[in-house]
Amino acid sequence: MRLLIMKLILGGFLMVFETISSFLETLSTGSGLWNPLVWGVIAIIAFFIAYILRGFGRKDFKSEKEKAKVFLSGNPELKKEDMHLKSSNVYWGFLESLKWVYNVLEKMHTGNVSDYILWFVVIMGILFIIIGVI
Amino acid sequence: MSGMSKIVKTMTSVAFPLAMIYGLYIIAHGHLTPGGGFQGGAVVASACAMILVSFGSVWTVRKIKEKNLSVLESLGAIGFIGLGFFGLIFGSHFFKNILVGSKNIPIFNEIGQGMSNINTAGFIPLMNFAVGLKVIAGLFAIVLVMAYATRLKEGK
Amino acid sequence: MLFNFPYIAVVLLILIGLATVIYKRNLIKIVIGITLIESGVNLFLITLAYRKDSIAPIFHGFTASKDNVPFMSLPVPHALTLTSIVIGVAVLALMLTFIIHLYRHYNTLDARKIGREEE
Amino acid sequence: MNISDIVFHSPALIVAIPLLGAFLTPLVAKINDKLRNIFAILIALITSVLVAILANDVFSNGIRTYVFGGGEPLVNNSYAIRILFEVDGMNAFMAIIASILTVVAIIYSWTFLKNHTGQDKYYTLILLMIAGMFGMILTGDMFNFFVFLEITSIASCALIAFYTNKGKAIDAGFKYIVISSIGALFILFAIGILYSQYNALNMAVLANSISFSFLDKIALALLISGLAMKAGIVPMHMWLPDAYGRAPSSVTLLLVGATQASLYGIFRITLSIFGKAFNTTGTVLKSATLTGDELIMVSSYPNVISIGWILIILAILTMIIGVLMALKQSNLKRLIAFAALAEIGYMLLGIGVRFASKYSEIVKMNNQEYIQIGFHGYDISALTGSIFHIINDALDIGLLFLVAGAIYIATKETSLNKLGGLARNMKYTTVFFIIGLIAVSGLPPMNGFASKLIIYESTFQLNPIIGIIAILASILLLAVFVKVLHSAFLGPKIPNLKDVKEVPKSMLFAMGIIACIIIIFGLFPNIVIDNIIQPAVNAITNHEAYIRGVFNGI
Repeated sequence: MRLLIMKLILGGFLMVFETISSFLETLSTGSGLWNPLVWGVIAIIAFFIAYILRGFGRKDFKSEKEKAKVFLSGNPELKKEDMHLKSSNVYWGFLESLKWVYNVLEKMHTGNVSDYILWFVVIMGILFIIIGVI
Repeated sequence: MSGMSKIVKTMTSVAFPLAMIYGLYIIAHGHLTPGGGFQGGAVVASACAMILVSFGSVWTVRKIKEKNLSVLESLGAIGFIGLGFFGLIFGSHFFKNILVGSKNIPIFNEIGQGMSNINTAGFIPLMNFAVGLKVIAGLFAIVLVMAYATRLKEGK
Repeated sequence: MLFNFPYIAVVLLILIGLATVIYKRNLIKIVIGITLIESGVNLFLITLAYRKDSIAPIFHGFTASKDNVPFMSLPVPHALTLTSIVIGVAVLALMLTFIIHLYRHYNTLDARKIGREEE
Repeated sequence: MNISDIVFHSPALIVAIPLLGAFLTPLVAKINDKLRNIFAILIALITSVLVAILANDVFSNGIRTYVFGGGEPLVNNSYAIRILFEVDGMNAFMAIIASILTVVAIIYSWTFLKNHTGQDKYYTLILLMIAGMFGMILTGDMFNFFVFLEITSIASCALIAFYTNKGKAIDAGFKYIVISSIGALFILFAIGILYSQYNALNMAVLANSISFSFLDKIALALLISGLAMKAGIVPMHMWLPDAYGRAPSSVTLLLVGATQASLYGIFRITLSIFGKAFNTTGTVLKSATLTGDELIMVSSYPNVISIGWILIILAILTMIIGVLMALKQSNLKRLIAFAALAEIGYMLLGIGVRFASKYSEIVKMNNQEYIQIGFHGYDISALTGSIFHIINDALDIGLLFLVAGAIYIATKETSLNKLGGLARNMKYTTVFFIIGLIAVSGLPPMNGFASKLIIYESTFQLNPIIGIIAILASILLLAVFVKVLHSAFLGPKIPNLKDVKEVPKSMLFAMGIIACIIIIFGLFPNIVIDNIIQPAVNAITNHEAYIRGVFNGI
């Protein structure tokens, strides 16, 4: 009798475990797994923790005071419409430091249809050599 | 282009029906001899292009509207696909040639005897006619519109 | 050797066509190059169909006695060539239409001067 | 006509109905403009219902062949002279993608092209392009593939140049037609080479009788390079930003589908027609007396591993160059076009990894030396990720292009420099853009993450550096779209964009369809993979089943 109860309990545990594991393995990628629902739960918990941490902040901070104002190295503050960063200025540093790459790329994109065909012939030649000869 | 001399126009008027008949002959005998819808259509369309060259694009556009040509072209294509659907509905497969060997096409049975009977291929001559209509209308529309468009440039 | 001449012609036509497309900057000449490649490919298909002493693959009056019947050349490549010609006509018409439009916009046929304006 | 008849005829009807609709459109348009639009939507809906029926049948019952004109696929069990459509899991999968894009594009163009002239021809061409796309996807015949390729490219070229008042649009159309006609001519040349050796154009018959002579290898090189150019692989990609950027957004959506149909061509040709070399595994006796098939198996196969590596290199170039160029663009549609290029790189990467993971080694058994040919374990997962990414890319990039079109309709601006603060007026569009952003840059929980995760992991097992490059490209992709989000949607209101209104409902509806599919795919990737992707992978890796589809019981 006791054995039967033990078996039942064990079986129940196994069933629960199997359902949990099958629920977890929505997308097994061979060496890992990915479940958006579990991710969502964890993301909600993380937000909750962040919210709690936010509660520890100083209550007496006032945004109207002087210290919350914009400071642009002493220059006057711009109008709101002019403060929008234009898209060609975003990532300026990245583009500037990779200028040598972009110079090559710009040279590649000539916009002549003849050059497009030239690239096609080059790739075709490479594939000839790789497939036909090797 | 506002048309060529009177000699050219007259000769075109004489040659146009002949070229037209030759093209239609190629379309009609597409299943027996080399030829077919596209080839015959191209011949007829070149006859039309001859008219276009000799009479000028302005005159031709006034006579024949490009819109009507595109309706004709659509009709040709619909005829071709419709014959395919005909095979699907009354036969077993899409493009099934259910008329082959049967004597159901009204006029065709009487033309030609024995080996040269024109009704030997079922759907194929009908499809040739559909394709021919499409090619005539399509090619002529292309040539017409191109001639008309380049004329506008010259006028500037 | 004699039977290889068409294939040499095919390769030459395709190479000339490619060279035309690559080296010429005039749009009309680019189109001519494409039609050259196309005729090279068509010639290739037609050459495949050829058998020595063959006749055209059409309905003819020969009966089933196998001795006197000449070979037919292969009909399938002929069909392929015809289809490819039809497609070629459509492509050519479209390309020439584009060229007419481009000439109206830019007043030139030089590929280096087309489509370079700032928006 | 009952349901089994419809299933039986569906491969032909999927192509025939859009074709018939295309030529009926000019006649319907004579009656009424609204009727024409409804007619086009109806045609698209009928086609996609047929695709759903066909796909359901193929996924459960296996390969389905349809012979045009009736009769058996082979005459006297040897000559394959009839044109046939052969639909296996991969074809059905691609057809599902194409049908989603079709319906969305046609619904979207209802208001997108309002007040434009030439709409009759627009709908004709778009239905023609759809017919060509479905034909390319479903066909089982090499020459038919070429014909549908040309139909698709001619129709799409005319559509790219839809804005005939802009010189650049016509220029893009001209470039695309030059590129696609030359690519297609070389494909035709390769088809001629294959025909000259095997007297067959049927893909399954070719796959059965291929013997890997030198000419076959030449044909393989021609086919891969021609289709790669049509699919926009770097360095043959330069037409792609022009074409995608200048075409109307609804056309761009279909162009994505056409590009992927070309990519599908690479898959089909390498894995099915040349499948003996690219799929075969097994052990062969290594001794001096090799005969027949075994000799062919060892000696004359093309070097699959080096083909795989060249594809991987091209894929890495595609990802890096696409994403670097996207970072610099300031024209919105051009930027998304370069991002689409980077996405194409991921799909090519998956298939390249599969080829590169092939190995052949000498093993000793029973005192005899055997040559063992096989794949490392991660090849199937790489291919799964690659195929899963095809549908994800179509949805994500498609959604972004639709958003770009909506911005254009609302503001008449294409340059990002003149945009800003649109989120204040266009709430729904902003939400759709954020969904697209998350999906395309491979962030959880959207669908892009699921497929990219599989690709990263399998790639990492082949070579860690490639995996890292793939992740890096994905991060840069995120940077690209964060830039768009910042400069177009966030920030203060720009003075001359103060009275921007939300786009009409039909466009929102079209974007909403894709966004819903993205979210569903993202939340339940397992269901998608089990039901759609896995049959496609099984079908494309099993060239023998593809051959048996035509050689019925022989």
